[in-house]
Amino acid sequence: MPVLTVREALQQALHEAMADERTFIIGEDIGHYGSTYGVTAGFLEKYGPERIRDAPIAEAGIAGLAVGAAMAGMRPIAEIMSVNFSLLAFDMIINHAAKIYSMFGGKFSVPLVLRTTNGWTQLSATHSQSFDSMFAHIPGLKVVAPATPADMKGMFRAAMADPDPVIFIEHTLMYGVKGEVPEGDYIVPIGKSVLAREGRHITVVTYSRMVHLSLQAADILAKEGIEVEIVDLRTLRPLDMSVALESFKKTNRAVVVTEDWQSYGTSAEIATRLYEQGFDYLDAPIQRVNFREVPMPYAKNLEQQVVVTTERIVAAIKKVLNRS
Amino acid sequence: MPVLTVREALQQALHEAMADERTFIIGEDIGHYGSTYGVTAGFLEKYGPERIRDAPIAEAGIAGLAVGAAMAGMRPIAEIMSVNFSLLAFDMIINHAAKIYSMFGGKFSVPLVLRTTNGWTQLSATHSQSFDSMFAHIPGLKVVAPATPADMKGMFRAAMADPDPVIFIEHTLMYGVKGEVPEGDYIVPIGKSVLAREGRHITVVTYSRMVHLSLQAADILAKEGIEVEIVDLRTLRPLDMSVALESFKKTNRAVVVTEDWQSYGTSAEIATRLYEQGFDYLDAPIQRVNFREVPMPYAKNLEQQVVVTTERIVAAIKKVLNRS
Amino acid sequence: MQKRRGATQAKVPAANSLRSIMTSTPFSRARDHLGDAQLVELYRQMMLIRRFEEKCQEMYTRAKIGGFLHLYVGEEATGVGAISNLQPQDHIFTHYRDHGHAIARGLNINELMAELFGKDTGTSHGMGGSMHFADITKNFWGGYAIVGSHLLLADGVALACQMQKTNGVVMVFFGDGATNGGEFYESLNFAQLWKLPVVFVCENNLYAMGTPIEVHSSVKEIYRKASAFDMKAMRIDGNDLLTVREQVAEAVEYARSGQGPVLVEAMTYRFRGHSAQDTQKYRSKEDVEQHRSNDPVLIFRKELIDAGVSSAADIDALDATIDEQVEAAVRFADESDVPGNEWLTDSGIYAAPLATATVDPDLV
Amino acid sequence: MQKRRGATQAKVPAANSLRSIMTSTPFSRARDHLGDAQLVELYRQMMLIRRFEEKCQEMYTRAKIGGFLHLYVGEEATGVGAISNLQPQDHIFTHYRDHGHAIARGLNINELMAELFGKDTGTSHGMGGSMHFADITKNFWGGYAIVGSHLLLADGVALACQMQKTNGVVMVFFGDGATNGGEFYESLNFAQLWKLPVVFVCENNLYAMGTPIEVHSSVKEIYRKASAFDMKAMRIDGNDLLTVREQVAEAVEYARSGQGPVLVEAMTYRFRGHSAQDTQKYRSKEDVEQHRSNDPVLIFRKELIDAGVSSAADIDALDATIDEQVEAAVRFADESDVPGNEWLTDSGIYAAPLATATVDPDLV
Ligand SMILES: Cc1ncc(C[n+]2csc(CCOP(=O)(O)OP(=O)(O)O)c2C)c(N)n1
Ligand SMILES: Cc1ncc(C[n+]2csc(CCOP(=O)(O)OP(=O)(O)O)c2C)c(N)n1
Ligand SMILES: [Mg+2]
Ligand SMILES: [Mg+2]
Repeated sequence: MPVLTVREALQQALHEAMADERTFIIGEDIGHYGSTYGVTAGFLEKYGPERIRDAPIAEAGIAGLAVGAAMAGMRPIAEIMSVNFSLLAFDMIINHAAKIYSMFGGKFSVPLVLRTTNGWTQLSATHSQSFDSMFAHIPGLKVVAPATPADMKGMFRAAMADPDPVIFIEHTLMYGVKGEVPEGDYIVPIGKSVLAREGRHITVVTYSRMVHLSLQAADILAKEGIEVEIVDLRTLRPLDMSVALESFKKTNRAVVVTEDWQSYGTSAEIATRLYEQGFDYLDAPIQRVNFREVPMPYAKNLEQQVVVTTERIVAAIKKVLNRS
Repeated sequence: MPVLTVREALQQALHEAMADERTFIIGEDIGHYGSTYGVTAGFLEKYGPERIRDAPIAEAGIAGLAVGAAMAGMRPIAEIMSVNFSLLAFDMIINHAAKIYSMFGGKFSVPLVLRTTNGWTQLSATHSQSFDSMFAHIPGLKVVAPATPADMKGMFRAAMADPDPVIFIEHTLMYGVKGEVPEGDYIVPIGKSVLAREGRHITVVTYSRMVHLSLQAADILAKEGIEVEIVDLRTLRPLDMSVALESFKKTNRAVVVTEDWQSYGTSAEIATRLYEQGFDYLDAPIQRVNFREVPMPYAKNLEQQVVVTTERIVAAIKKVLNRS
Repeated sequence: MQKRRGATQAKVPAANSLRSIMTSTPFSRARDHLGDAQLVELYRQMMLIRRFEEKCQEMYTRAKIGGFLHLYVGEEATGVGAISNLQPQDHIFTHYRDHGHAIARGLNINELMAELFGKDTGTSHGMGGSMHFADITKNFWGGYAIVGSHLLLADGVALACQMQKTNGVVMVFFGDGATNGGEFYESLNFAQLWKLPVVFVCENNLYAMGTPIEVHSSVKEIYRKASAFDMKAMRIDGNDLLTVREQVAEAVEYARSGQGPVLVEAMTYRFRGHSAQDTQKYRSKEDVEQHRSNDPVLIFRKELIDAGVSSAADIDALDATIDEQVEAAVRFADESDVPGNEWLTDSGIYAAPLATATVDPDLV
Repeated sequence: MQKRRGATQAKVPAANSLRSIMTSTPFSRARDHLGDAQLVELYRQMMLIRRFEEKCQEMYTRAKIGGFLHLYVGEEATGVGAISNLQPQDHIFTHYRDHGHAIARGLNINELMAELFGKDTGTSHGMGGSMHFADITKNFWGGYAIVGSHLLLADGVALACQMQKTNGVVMVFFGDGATNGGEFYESLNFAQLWKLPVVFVCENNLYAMGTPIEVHSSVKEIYRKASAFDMKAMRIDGNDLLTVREQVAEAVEYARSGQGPVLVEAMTYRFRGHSAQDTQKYRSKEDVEQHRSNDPVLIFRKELIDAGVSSAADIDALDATIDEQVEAAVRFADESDVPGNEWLTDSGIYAAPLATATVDPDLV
């Protein structure tokens, strides 16, 4: 199987999507500039400005036009350069994309894929956020955040085939991550979580970039004889807890790792579901590893303490294991 | 002590706030129209258009001007008519109000009180939401949602005295609720939860309008000999779990009642904290009672099933008690 | 009230003869062009809207209808006149004050009343209510309740028309108050930048809820806001049915021909409060009465009779039919079933519900 | 490039004599008015910005500076010229491309370099970095990184000025790309509606990141966007320091006198990429070179010498001093301590932290 980066896998998926004439891409600096993170580099040259639509800096507009076009039979891909700017499109995403299908009695739907990025690297407070839990809170949306190049490709395909609005969350620090990617037609369904690593002492439930850090943590702990099982949720809404619960029933201990603020973040729902549905298998409190709850500082020494590191994941796992 | 409605208590608090010359109110239809929910009725006549500023329908603008004025020494009150429209101001609230203090190294702050309303009554999908968990997720904000007329008055006072941005969440179905309100200077601190009712069999953790429904549920259950203890959180950020935990250590069972969608909603964080910090006292899974997870339908028969009712709270409590 | 301004100047209507230029009026031109039956049809639409809404008010008072109820009473000439220019392949978006546009587009009033009653036979199965009338079979994409937001959706459908080469035009209605929010400006920029076939129809009724236009907008002539985008714009008398029809026709043609969007400002007035809750302390009874004395529906009724297009008796008979239809709609709505509980699960809210359903433990 | 348009026409500058009218230029008028020392001071500011930023680029390459780095190189005349009109009681807001405005307002370059190095001695204790320079003691409210949003904050401070009767004016800087987002239009409407003392300075450098203005805006002359609000507006040559100074002076006076806001479009060009990451495939090297050959800093330098305001030797000496100051700033930044961990708790993020601290169990 060919080995691709996340960026390359996404490019493949986007080219495949463009094979459908109904598809166009709308976003800031996707064309002339050559794409902020390089994903749509070369697309303008290949598909022309009709289908690669460099938009004004107007996030509500980008999302809103894409919603409208989707309603009327197109299959648009909207790109919001960074999730921090998506706040300007929240009305379009939450009051419109998520509502239209049911509010009008199921008579028409919004087959929209909205790509956006989480990420940080000394970009300070307004450029380093994650709003995963906000999107995932909204019935009517589907929210995915794949971790591997293969899932990026396969889930993007699934998102494009889906008649409902899908928020597709990428991560700026993950575009270079490599992995095997099946060629040709390859679909990974939305709403199915998966084991990223087998183990038997403790379950780590996570998604997106944190899968990779958790895998590193597991490698470290393996040397100490601790076998960590890792569940990659892949989809945040609808949330498939079946794989995590099965693992938890075996290990009876869990750590939830998410790259957002802890309070009212995604880890709260994930942990609660584990407690609720795995109650009878519970041996110790579930530990959460997340951003420290501050607007992201610019200074590197501080930023490094806010973000989740492999060390923090290792420490959390050890803490849970010692407790029981 | 005089008995006032929530509306009257808020009016008292707003008049008190207007005694400070730095205070003005900015919002839609607060003046000429006479106020959508009657809270600022008569204010334009009393304080004039300089200080009661009827704004264009521009929620980002309302929030943004208030943030700027707050930075420059005013003590503005911004009113976003309903929380559904606040999505249009999320950039101002989350990227600006919440960030400015720390992003600029603590050199200036944003003493803003932003009032907004949750609520429903056949208003359908885009007019019946609650974004409590979204606001509460954001470090840099303080988020309060009082339940009683006294707390409305006392916490509004605290919010106005606070140098940080405070999101003050009201509820359209609660303006007529009555209660005793201390006269004169009366402050209820932000960040302190309180017992709303004593009991010993089970703990209900809740806030805002759900406090009243929980009290009704407790009345019903009292007739069956079940003594329910109710904790009113009052503040969502920072979240004070001390009273709830103390109660939980006594009852070992809990139900969390919140008027928002369950997944990734406020009940997830509240329940997780109970599990994490009350782990050794846990006798049964914690039950959550929330909106059903659909955009709100218009049809009354459906709406009634989506919203939280006293019956559903009663049922949840019984379920937890039976289980153990 | 019929000043114009914009990138392209209005064309002078082609005249058949000197005489017709000298005596021609919107009414005479429309009569020549449409014929008498069509004029009566336009009247029928206005009166149907009027009577339908008077019934709505009654049903609201009797608690058959809930939520917010925003009536269009007084503004009928704008919606009926503007929409009369559209073809089946054209599209409509509107705001929460949507009854008039829906009826003018020919939506079934039984289904509309059922929607208001929250019934399964409603246009949206009772999921939307008064603010969210829609009918996809008529390209009527619905009423939206977040002020100003639907303009961007309208742009999106227009983009689809353009890319799909359907020759369709999108008409979008909104109020004066909607022209201060960011989404309004973003939508105008996108539309003009990409020459999207959109006719933006601002129904300027002088108030945003209870806030007078001079309090909410730095420029009082809404059509002038188009100048920031080099966009064609016109201000028209929204209370005269045939003036609206004629002038909006030009805007529709302009958009359809690929020249770009047009902003139309129709001057009108709402006779009722903003919604059923409104106490209207922001305007005087006299003002309202004065406007009511220029009722666009009654004026057009009189014009029809005076011009001999129809006899008073025929119009009375038509009115009676309308009343019967409205009564029948109420019966239909009353007798219909409420929507079922499938709307409370993922299958009600997703076109493709997924296996992993949302958990709701306390209901299990 | 000096066309004007707007509600109020530009006043003709008062002339002392016929001769002065005939020979007067922005340079000669400024020299008469300010004196030579002040002209040199303006040059010093521009050159300090230039050298500071060249050093930034170097430090970025050496990884002493992280995150995004947006240089102002090429646009110095606009910031220095505009800000030279402000009084201490006036206020400034700007975007992420903020180094030039900060230095023109007199912020301490040691603290600015320390901010870029993420040090505790930085203007914001290293919490903000390049995009968020601020200094409250100079009413410099900071650089903001969400395009267009800070215009509304600027309105808010202007409202405070108006209500507090401080006679202060707010100047806010932003790019051409920022004039398409909703917040821009909302801010113009509020400002004009309430006659807020704001001078909106759009630095039109023809690109929003890599998107050319004709691709992102339906109207290419940004100043014309003010017409939707009946707002005074002007387009000026942003590359000529003294033209900027003179014309913006008029805008500042207009705002200060209570007549309302002004939109100034300053035509300029950035010599470097949008940020340090930019490959600049959207424009040709020749275009950039051509603009570079009209370097506003070097042109003004030559004007000073040619006009005899300063000798070449004196200017060289001044340049050398600037270089030393910039080196000293680097040393200061390098030797400073990083910020402490108090920024990671509630006490770092709230002016009034509350007893109930945020829980972070895995760190306990
Ligand atoms: C974004 C948003 N803000 C506020 C409201 C509340 N609201 C509903 S209608 C309305 C007034 C709209 O006025 P206008 O656009 O003139 O339309 P009209 O009702 O006069 O037809 C307001 C403020 C809303 N629905 N959406
Ligand atoms: C709301 C928002 N959208 C997108 C971005 C990403 N971004 C940063 S700068 C920029 C271009 C801004 O161009 P312009 O306003 O012309 O200013 P310039 O950089 O040319 O000075 C973009 C798209 C952002 N920071 N904020
Ligand atoms: Mg109106
Ligand atoms: Mg630019």
